[in-house]
Amino acid sequence: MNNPSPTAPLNFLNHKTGLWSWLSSTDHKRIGLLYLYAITTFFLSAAVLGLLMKIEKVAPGETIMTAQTYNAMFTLHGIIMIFIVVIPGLAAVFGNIMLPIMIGAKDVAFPKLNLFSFYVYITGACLGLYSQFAHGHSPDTGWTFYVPYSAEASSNVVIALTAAFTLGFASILTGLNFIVTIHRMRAPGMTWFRMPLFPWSLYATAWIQLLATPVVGITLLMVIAERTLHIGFFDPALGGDPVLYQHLFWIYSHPAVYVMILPAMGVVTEIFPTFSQKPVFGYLPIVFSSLAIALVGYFVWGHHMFTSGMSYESRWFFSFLTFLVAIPSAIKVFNWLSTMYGGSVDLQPPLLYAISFIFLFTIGGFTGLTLGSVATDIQVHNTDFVVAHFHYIIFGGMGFGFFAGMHYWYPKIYGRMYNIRWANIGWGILFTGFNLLYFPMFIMGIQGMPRRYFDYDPKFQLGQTISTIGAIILFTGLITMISNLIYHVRRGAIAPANPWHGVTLEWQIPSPPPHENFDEIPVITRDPYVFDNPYTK
Amino acid sequence: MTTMFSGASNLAEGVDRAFIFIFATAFIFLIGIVALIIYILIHFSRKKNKSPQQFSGNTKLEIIWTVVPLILVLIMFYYGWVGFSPMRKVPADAMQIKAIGKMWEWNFDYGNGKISKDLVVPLNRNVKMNLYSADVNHSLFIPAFRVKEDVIPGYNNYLWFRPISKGTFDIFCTEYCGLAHSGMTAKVIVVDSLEFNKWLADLKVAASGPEHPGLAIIKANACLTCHSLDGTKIIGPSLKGIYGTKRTVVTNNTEREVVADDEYIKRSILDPNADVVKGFNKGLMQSYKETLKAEDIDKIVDYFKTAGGQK
Amino acid sequence: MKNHDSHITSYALNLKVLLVLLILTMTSILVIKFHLGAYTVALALILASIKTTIVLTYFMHLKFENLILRLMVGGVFLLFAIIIVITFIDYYFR
Amino acid sequence: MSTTEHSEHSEYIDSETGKMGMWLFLFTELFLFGGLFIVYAVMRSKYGEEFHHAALELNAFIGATNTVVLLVSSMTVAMSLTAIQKNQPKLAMILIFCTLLLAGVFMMNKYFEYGHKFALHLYPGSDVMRNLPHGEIMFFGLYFLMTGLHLFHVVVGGILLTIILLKVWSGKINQEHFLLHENGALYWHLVDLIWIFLFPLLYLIT
Ligand code: HEA
Ligand code: HEA
Ligand code: HEC
Ligand code: CUA
Ligand SMILES: [Cu+2]
Repeated sequence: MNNPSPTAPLNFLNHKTGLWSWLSSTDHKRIGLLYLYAITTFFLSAAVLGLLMKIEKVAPGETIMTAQTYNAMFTLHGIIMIFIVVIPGLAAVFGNIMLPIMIGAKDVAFPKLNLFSFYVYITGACLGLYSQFAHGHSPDTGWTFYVPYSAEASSNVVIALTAAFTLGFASILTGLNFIVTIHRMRAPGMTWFRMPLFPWSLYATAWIQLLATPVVGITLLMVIAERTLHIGFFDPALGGDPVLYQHLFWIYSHPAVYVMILPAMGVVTEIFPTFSQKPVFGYLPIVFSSLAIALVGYFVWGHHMFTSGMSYESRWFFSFLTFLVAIPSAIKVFNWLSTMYGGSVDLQPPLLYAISFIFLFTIGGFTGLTLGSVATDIQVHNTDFVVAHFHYIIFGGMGFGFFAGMHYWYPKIYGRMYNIRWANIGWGILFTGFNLLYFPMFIMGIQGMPRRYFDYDPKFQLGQTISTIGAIILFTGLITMISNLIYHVRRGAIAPANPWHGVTLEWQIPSPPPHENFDEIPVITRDPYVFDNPYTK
Repeated sequence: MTTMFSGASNLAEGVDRAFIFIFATAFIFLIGIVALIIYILIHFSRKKNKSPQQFSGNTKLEIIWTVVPLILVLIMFYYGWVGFSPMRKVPADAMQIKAIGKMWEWNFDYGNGKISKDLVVPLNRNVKMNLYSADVNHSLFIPAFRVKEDVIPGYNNYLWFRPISKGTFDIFCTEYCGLAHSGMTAKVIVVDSLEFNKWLADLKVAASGPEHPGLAIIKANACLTCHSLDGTKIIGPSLKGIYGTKRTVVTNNTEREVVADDEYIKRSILDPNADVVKGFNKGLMQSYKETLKAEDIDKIVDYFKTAGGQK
Repeated sequence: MKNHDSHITSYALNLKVLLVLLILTMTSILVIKFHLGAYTVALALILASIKTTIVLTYFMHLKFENLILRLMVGGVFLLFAIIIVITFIDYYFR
Repeated sequence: MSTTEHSEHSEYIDSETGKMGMWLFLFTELFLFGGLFIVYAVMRSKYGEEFHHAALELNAFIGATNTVVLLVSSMTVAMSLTAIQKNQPKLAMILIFCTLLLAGVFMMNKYFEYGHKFALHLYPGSDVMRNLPHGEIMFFGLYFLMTGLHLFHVVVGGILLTIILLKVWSGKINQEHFLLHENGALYWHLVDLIWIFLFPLLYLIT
């Protein structure tokens, strides 16, 4: 993958070479990179589907695809993005690469299991693709697989369900590995509250992965049983209950949205102190807000079902809890801002992305509150408003968090530096396109434009067209950003071990890290964010 | 023309108040946050500030920014709740209409066999919609009224409203229900009472005579989602009066003309991609070889031959 | 690397635990015969929970494990209980 | 922390670490069945009467026998661990073998039980089943899915115990290193735990 230059010291990238040494490696850093390459590929292909959907919607009526294709497209787009890209996403890539280093360990607790879960993941991802191309129709149920439609549709739903099930299994194993790693492998002296905040966010995430994923696993199994054995748990014709499916699905899938966002929050929490050269503001509040999000996040699933005919009591109950879960997010935002306040702020690309994270996440979060309030959710449920909400918060939150982490740890991982100027330009295009693409969808959603609509009333034409233009700009931005990163993996200037003057453990070892991370396990004697040599030019 | 964002029902006010409160809060916070970020970027930029301060927390601040948002979200919750709770309290005098959602159309049943495709309601009367699904989940959404409730098979869901201004408004299906989900739309027409009574009296009772068995099969197999019987083109060609007419089809990339006889119609159902009607796409219609029995197909052919949607 | 600090449960204790479990099983079978209506389910579940606790503490050695693990097990069961209760806020009021 | 050695080089995983991993895995198993218990609870609250009726169809005697079988097997496996810890590998092997035998008995019983249902054409998708009242369809659907999934776990547990048996035999599991044995036992207890709930819910609520 990386050409070992004759003078380069041995590191995890070049201490062994050949494809097989990568595919069979139990080194957490190599597994993390394998995930990175797989996830990027899937992300790009699903993103292209998103672009195609937007192009279809540039004008009312059929433009470039039929309704059947459109429906299959948002289904595949959703399945790939949710199950293959963002749920494993940050945890599997940066969690794998950075977690052991940041807690001063040589690897995760179960390295072989780690490799195994990567292959489970790949199997699941391939099954997901296979469902598209296998004999018959591509699945067209939406990523939510609502019954009875998913139990009846004549498409390859069973394969898609099996794929989601398999991917869930991989996610469980990763979570399990991380929990044990954090409990058992911290370096001597690293007490719980001397642990950096990215590992903390992974810890909270891992518990959700571990305890919520099995529920959706069994639910999907039940749908498979429904389709193959005609048992009928969810089929009203046999006395089943379609709303029960929704309960089970969201018992997993709401906590899952916090699986997506928590690691991203962890990443930006690392970035703010480094680029302000200032300790993190409110370490404990940030730790406890992560745990609170993970815990309360289990109890709010019903807010996806406000119009499903749930009882009145549960509607307001879920609404109430939904509002409570917003508080820990608020605490984090204010702590991040205060971390920068008074610092020596260096606006490098990682910080640029982290700041846009705050902006986009706040918009996504507040529109989440709009959805959490029962009265307003009645109006905007299943409209473009929801679509805009979750793109703002997933793409703007998790996505930008991912890009922030990518730009932050890139020199550490590859030992090379990307072009800062081009990174800034890419960010500018990306950010503009992003807002042009999704903001109009809020407005159309309030006006009543439903989601999963292949066609629309001409009165929405203006908003839809702006949105399509935004998608094309966003596309340009993504290309700019990604080519800059890919190009400099081999050709970038050699990066120093600690280009940003960070203080967490990963910055104390060479770039790229050596195969076993540390020659000698460090002994930790102080808090994680102490900048005792303020960086001044 | 439809008004887009003015509330046209009694429930709109409560909903809009919740919207306004949440958006106003969001706006203030967003402005504040952006302003603070810009201030930080300018004032504390590394060029200007070379010696970062090293404080790392402040309990008083933490309490403030926990309590203030908490109070704000409680107010949001309150507005949401009071906006919502009337939606579940149906007045006793409400007029009852049954809304039947099926793939992919709405039918509004006023009782006594009177069924309409559009929802016509009298101004200022309480209306309760009882929601029934004939197949999968749908959702009845009237943006102008701020009402929406899922139509779920096996569930007796309902919603109610009182229209407060006259006009024509959109009805959407907002629960994904398959191929033509986006085509599952209708209109609400709010008229005054007199006009409404006249309209209802004139509404034809749906034909209760025995249906042609072929037509029943056509309906049961959802052919009508792609084919109309009234001449309009949907996804496939209209089947109105098809029997015996000349059709221009493409067979193996060559165009030719055929007469729609028994043979042709059967072939169109069993092997739709053999002769593709000109102007339509191949591969949309799937063969019904597995689904339909031979005698069912005969009945369909007979329906076109005799009744054939001629009128 | 080795399991030296592990606690060893004696054969006798294992046997005693089994006896208690069998007695509880018999009780739940017998109790059903009394037709206590709505309470049968509750009672059956309570008995099952007692049995579960016993299996967890003795057979699965939780009694001798560290606090963290015990907290985790407790927490997981509690979490599941809360999820069921919340689901029933919907079904109970319908 | 005792894990300074790099794991690629150490043959044995630290026992605390391995055990914690196993417990976490058991949690996911609990939630897997948990999903089914939620469905059971909801369906039962809807169809109390019909559940009651359908449960009469099940053979409580076989159910009770299997409960006892699993409880005893749980004890034998726990004892086999004691035996290993006391350095009595022969006894440990005998006890694991007993556990496997009991697992066999359990599966035999299940075979007869399922066989009986199939003879009555009571299986998912059958015409008989489809014509039952709704609540009974749900009950039998749940019965088959829950006991089926449980049976699958019995099989997996059996395979795991067989591997452990072989390792005890070859001396790989011994007084010093018995993590796998401990984890296998934990897994087997979980299988027992789940049955402890399945038994009253399916067989006893008549
Ligand atoms: C990363 C993923 C992610 C995250 C983090 C969130 C976070 C939140 N989500 Fe979102 N959501 C999704 C992904 C996510 N969501 C997805 C994918 C769907 C659609 C699924 C589908 O149907 O396909 C969805 C749908 C969805 C719905 C259902 C809509 C519907 O279908 O009708 C609701 C309803 O309550 C909701 C609410 C919330 C809330 C309240 C938060 C909160 O956690 C947000 C908290 C954040 C803030 C509040 C902002 C920061 C705070 C401040 C700046 C301080 C000031 C704050 C106050 C004064 C309160 N979301
Ligand atoms: C991580 C999550 C994520 C991300 C990043 C995106 C990204 C995008 N999504 Fe996504 N979207 C979802 C998750 C996500 N989406 C989910 C969960 C749904 C719900 C599905 C459902 O309803 O079931 C959804 C639904 C959804 C819809 C609604 C469909 C409907 O309801 O009718 C739309 C419509 O416009 C859309 C558009 C887009 C667009 C334009 C992007 C853009 O941001 C994409 C930008 C990227 C590009 C434009 C291309 C980049 C390409 C390259 C850089 C080079 C390519 C090179 C190679 C292939 C080698 N998405
Ligand atoms: C998914 C949409 C779809 C469905 C459902 C569907 N059709 Fe079609 N049908 C088409 C399309 C598109 C064509 C034109 C292309 C072709 O001939 O293959 C067509 C063509 C036909 C024709 C030839 C029409 C002509 O103008 O010559 C007949 C007859 C027909 N369909 C009957 C049926 C019947 C009967 C059913 C239901 C049992 C049915 N179709 C269901 C899409 C559909
Ligand atoms: Cu009906 Cu969507
Ligand atoms: Cu949610």
